[in-house]
Amino acid sequence: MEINRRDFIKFVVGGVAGIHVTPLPWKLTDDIAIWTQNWPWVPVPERGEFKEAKAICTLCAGGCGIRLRLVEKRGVKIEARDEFPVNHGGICPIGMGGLQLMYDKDLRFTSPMKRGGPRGEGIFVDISWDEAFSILIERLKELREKKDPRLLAVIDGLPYEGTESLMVRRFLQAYGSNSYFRLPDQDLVDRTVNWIMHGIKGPMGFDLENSDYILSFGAGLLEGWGIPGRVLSLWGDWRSKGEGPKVKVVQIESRASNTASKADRWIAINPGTEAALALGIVRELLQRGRYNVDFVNEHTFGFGDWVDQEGRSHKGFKSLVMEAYTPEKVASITGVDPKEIKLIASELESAKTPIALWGRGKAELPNGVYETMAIHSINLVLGRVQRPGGVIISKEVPLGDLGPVFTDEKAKDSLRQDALVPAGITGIAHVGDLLKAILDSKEPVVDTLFLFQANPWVTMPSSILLEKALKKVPFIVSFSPFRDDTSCFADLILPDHGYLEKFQEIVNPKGLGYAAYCISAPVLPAAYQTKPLGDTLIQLAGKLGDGIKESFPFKSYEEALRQRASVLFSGKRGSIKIQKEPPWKWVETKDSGIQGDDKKDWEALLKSNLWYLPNTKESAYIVFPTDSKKVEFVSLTLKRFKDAIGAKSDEDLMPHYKALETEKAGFLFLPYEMVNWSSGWAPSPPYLTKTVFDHILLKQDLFLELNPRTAKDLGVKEGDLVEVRSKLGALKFKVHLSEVAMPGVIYAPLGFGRIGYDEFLKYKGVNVATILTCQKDPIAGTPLWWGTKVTINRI
Amino acid sequence: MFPFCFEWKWDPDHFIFLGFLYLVLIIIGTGLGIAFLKTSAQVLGFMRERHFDH
Amino acid sequence: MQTIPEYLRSSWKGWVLFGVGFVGALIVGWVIFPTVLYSKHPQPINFNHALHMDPERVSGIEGENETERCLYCHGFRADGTFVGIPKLDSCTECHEDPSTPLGQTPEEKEFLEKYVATGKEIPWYSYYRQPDCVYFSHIAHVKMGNIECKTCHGNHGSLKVLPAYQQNRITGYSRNIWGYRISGLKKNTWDRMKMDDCAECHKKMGYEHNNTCFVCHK
Amino acid sequence: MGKLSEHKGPKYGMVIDLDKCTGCGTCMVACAHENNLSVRPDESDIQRKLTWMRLYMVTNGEAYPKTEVSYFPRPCMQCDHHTPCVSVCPATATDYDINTGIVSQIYTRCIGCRYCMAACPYHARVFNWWDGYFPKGKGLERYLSPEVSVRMRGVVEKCTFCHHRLMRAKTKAYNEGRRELEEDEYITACTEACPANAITFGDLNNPEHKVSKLIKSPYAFRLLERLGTQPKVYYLSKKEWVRKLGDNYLPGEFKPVNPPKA
Amino acid sequence: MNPFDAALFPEGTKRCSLKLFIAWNIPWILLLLWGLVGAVLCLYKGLNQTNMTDYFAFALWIVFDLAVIALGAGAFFTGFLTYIIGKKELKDIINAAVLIGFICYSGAIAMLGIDIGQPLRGWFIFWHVNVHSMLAEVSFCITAYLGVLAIEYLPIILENRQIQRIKELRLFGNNLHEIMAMFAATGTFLSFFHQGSLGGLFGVMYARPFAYREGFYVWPWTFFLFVLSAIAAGPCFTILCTRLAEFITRKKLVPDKAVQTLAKIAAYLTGIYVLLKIVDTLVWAYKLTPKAGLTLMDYYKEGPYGIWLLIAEVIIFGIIPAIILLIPKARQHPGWLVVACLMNCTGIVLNRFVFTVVTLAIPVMPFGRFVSYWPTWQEWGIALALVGYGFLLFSLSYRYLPLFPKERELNP
Repeated sequence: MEINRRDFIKFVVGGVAGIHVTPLPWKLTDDIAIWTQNWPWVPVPERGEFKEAKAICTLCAGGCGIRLRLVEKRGVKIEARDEFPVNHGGICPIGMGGLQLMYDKDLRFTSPMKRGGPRGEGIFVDISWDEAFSILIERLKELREKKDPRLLAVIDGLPYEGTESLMVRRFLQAYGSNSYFRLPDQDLVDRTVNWIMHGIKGPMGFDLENSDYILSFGAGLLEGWGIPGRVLSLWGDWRSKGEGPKVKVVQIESRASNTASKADRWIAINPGTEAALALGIVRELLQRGRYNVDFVNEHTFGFGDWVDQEGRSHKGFKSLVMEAYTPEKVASITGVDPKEIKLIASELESAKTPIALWGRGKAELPNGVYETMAIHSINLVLGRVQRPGGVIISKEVPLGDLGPVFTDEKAKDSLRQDALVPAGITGIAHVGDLLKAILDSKEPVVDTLFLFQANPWVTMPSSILLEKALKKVPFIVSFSPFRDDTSCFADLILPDHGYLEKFQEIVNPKGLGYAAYCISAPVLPAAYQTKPLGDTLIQLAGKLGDGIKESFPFKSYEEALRQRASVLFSGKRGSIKIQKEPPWKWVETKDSGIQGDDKKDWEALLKSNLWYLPNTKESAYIVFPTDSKKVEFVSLTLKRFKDAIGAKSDEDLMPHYKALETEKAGFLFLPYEMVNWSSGWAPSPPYLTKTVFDHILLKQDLFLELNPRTAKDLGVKEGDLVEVRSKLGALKFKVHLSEVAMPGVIYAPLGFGRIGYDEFLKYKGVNVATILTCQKDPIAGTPLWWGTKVTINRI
Repeated sequence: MFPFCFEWKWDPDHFIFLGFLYLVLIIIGTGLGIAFLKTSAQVLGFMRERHFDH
Repeated sequence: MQTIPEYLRSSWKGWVLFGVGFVGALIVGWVIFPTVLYSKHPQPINFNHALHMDPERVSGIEGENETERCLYCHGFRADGTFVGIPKLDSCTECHEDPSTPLGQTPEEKEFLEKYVATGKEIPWYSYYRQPDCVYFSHIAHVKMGNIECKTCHGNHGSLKVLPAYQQNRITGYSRNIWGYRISGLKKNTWDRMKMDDCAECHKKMGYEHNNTCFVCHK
Repeated sequence: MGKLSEHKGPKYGMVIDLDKCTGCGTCMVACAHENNLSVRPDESDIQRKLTWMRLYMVTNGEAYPKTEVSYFPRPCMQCDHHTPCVSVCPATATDYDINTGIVSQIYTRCIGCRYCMAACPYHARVFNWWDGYFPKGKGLERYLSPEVSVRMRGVVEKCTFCHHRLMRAKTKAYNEGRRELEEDEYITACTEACPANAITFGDLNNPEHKVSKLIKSPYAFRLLERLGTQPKVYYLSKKEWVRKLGDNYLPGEFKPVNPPKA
Repeated sequence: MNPFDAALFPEGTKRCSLKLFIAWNIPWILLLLWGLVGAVLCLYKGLNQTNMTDYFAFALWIVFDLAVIALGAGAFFTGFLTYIIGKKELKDIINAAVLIGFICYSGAIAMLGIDIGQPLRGWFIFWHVNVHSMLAEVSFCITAYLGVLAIEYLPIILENRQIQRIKELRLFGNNLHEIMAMFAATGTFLSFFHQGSLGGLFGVMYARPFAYREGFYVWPWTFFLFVLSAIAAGPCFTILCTRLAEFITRKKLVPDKAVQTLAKIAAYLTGIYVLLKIVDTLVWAYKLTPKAGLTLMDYYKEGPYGIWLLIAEVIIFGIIPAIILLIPKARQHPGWLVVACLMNCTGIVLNRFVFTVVTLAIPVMPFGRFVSYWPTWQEWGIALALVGYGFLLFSLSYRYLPLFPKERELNP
């Protein structure tokens, strides 16, 4: 029987009718919907047992205590530790996002690599650790045998007192080079001031936990100053005490930053004139005679006029201040009303434990030494040194050293010669010096350059020069775990573990008010083919042989750490267990928790992650190891280096204000820092891009912050595209009008315009540091960021 | 949607809302049904087809 | 033949074809579809629940009732979360001792060689894994609600042989979620594990307020 | 939609002290991490930025140097009365949980019609315009928490007061044979993270809890209170200009609080 | 000579050549294709293909949906007048009205299918319905009503000359036609509710002072205003379409009596609507807005959307067309009639636009920011495809179906 079209239609109709009385259409509809609920390309987080691990955070030199939430071996969340005295429950956005930095493959160097493209492009090809080592060893051997060992240079951004940094310096010394360069930060300036005023070679601390009046000269307390976790949580405490805050914060700054807005009072000041205001305040105190006379008389030198050995009489600090810093004069310099100065003075008087703070922004950009001295002199005349709530100048952590360095003949010979790039009186040379030398000198100053946690691309001014300079360096090796901007110029990568994957330590967390040592064991298995820096150095030394090998007798980095710690234990001072009584209570710890058994103590230390030594009333006043055995308003130390620092008058030995010389024309261009954006070596975790306002960064455009009045003069509107040109170069910005900015001054945030890392950070905005002109501090040799004049043109 | 779904509540809101909905669907359904049955009846000749004028 | 009117003949043939289509569709929908929809996966090795649930034959497995014996391996962690399918180490707790009867049957041999020796976890298929959007608290049901395991898991504990795991090709769900009857109808509480089943039970047990979304979804 | 009068269970709420808030954004990062938020290469577009906790920057509008800046951290308000989003959702994908007062959002139920977003005046709801950004082999999925399901594209998501943390706490309590939770056993990720302790979280139905005490302060207020959404998120600020920004006022309507004499 | 598809034409009507017909449809097909590309992109890649944002959760498509559904109201209302009230003369225009309705609704629903983020789960609206949601009500009614429209459209298709020759289908068509009143009634009921609910959609958003309205029981005033505006504009749109068809085909297709009946009814409805709209606006401006701490002008202080919108909507495109239509002389004048209808429809579209886009554009939080939005080519494509689809289907129906029963007598 033949089937015509109409029959077939009947068949189909029958089929359609039939299928609807089966589960097929209905279940399919359901299943397809369920499919959309479980799309295979949407990740399903692996389940497993929840665990918790304690560690510290070393993304900055803060050493905050953190708790890591794990699923099996996978880290899923970071929390702050409330019981950890350093940050007492506080944590900053960068630390909070830390896990992303561990796992994001494109942020990391996932294995040893060598350059696979033109310099600066950041194109690398994977190689084995063996290959990486052999390439480097060969080069270093040849350099050492055939050329000058001093041509091996190091840029070191590791915390200065840390074991890793010690190992780096030891390696360099054993190798026979003295080409060691640091990334200057406020810590270096503090150490300098501590040395020339108190005779102490060590960091300074601020006992903020006990301060009741905080006079901050531009310290970005809410922009990431010191240990952000600590300061932010302190801020909360300051604001929660009863009706109205008991702790008063006065912010002196040119911009209405978060700190300025959230402080009890904000004093707008002409940028760069903080020293003048400080000394104006000192004068007011002296005038009223409301300063700590006992302290000044017993413990300071050079306050009054003085006579030197030759019998020549000199002007002292007091007369200097009384003459040069009259309210009117100060007002004209700083733009601060004399009434304001008087008010501050009275507040200082009435406060029990006031403190004057310095260190702009995150305190990663150094102030001038004289400026720091000037601000600190407020603390001095009030006797706020080694006092509860005051400035702490001696925070020695009795860690052991790494034993003698074996410098073989070769090393001795080359070390006998002076450094290719001379250091200043502090004995520490800076990246800037190196770059200048590379660009200026005829014969090579560097053959092989090591980078340790160093990213001058964003952390030093005028970094536009960096590219030019690095191009002239034959061979660059980076030990960074991250694809940071500067590492993009490297030829060879020996990647370090991520911070949570290795032993971490911080000796004396930034600006902490007491001696402390934070250390933690690895809490995450290495995500990629990396090696802890310490071990890399040990193996490198071993392969190089000679004195270098002998200088590294350790099996592992951990062993080196334990060797140093054992001395700490033997000292029996301080505590390796976190007591109920917080460390800032100025009482001796009853039980140190040290049992005298290195193994047990080590484990105990790794459990608490902290050793600390509280200050005590006894340690309040000490004999200062200066020439005069006193705190020196007139620094005899500086006097010794008179010529080196070009000191002509007595003034140059004392805290004083000197205007930065800048071009007359143009607008002052000031960088500012953000607590929710890294302007240092560590990348900003991708999540932080969610916290950046669209009047700071929009798509690829960074915004220039200027006052509407300034904009009127310039004839620019919100959102206009402008070119900002300094004598070093030009950058493009969008304009954001805001009353936050001081009229006549323009501001832009640091830390953008990255050329390294991955799509979350790369090429977003511009790097302000590149075009900032820098001047050298006469004493510390550190750069001064605050004197850049620019012209602005609409485009 | 149906009384046997656990989300169903025996409250006026559900009654009114879905009651009307089902009513409408039933009306439409019966309408179509009537037309279909009539047609098949007429096709099979059990029923004379009326002439329809526009 | 010729006597039959045209329209009847045509429609007679038509109706037959209609019927053929109809019946064919029924077969496709009820018989072929279910077999095509699910893919079968045998478990990596066989595990004899029946044996392990029997205190007489296996020393160490404690517990008054079945549920307690289940919990012996499928227990709770300190934070109250459910262990689920135990890790290798909880097997080796008992089976590290060579004297314990093991290595006789081929499965046991394989277990020893492939997993215990290498320390590799056994890649079990989970019959009862709910999708990621579901949050199910075993402790709330077993400890606080005193619900027996078999209420949802049926006779799984008394199986000698692990059945093949069946997975829905479209959704990736285990077949146990929709249930083995393609009609979706169920006789026992453990025949199905869809949202309505949870809700139904909550209602029956007087926990209707637990039918709010966030109680079971994350 | 249950009314609170119907049950005596807890009613979780939050108090944010704006004078303590430093605008650091740690809450946003903590929230994103805790809740498996996807982060895209560009997050600068506020209109498509995925974030459950959003920080709003406000200024007092004064000219330099009287300028002042402050911040409004804005989670989901968990509106208590006739929750605007809940009543409009056609598919019951979002609901008011009578056990906790938390407004739930079920991603696998949501069909992405976005009516709830239109109904919410706080912009607390965000839409997944893309599938989560987890490129193959990049490792971004390695820090995802199994306590929160990852969203697919085309659905709306919002702050849930970290509901999974409540479940975590309950599970633990059950293991210890408890049904009741202590005050600090369940707090949201932002509460825990805030370095300045500006955020307080707890049960508004429990007079013992800190939040219940804090909301009695004369300085306490809620966003857009007069619309009648009855948010369970309260703000505290001693600054008049900040409080004034909490709602719309006709000239002369805003009544400043004169601080109580000590 | 006859075109080669002449066999399909309605009895005794003349149609243009097939070539010309195809040429005429090319632009509409192109529009459709454009929309198709956009649709595929949106479905495959997701809504990131649009410029919609978290602030503009509803945008171009919803405006189109609302507009089109309002204008499509001619179908149910004419049906209501024809079959329920029994206005016989409207039989001559009902087919066209039904077709327009069908086009509008099918188009709108197709667009909604793309607009939601998870189309494959769309049926959750029905399965897991939240009966308190206006949107649920809308979805239920428009889907059901689309069914009704299909049933109303089906007989017209079946009246095609060739199909008529198949006995079963012819009979089926006739039988459907007989009980059309029943469907018309159902359609009326459904339409009334979803037209209203579309208004309710916005009126209930009490946290959006710009859209919020008080109301009666669960229905805000916008519910009733939308119904009114729809049945006022629907007929006008039907008139416009038929007039356009007549203009293009250069034939008289609909007797004036039918048109005038519609126009007259539209006139009164428009009048009432505008009146109520004005009352509503005053209440909103002087009662509700201050209650939210705002003044009327606060709504319009930012962005391109100024107070002119209100003036345009209520006065220019509301009062004026109402007046024109209400003057018998004017509405009998073909030119004025078209102008009035055009303005009336514009007013309604404007109204829908304001409720959708402007509502969302205006920030509620004091520190919120005004944001603007412009659709992508994908959005435009999908929206315009609706127009193409409309023209195409109308043209086809006109060519092959007895869309206008009186065509023969009017063009002997």
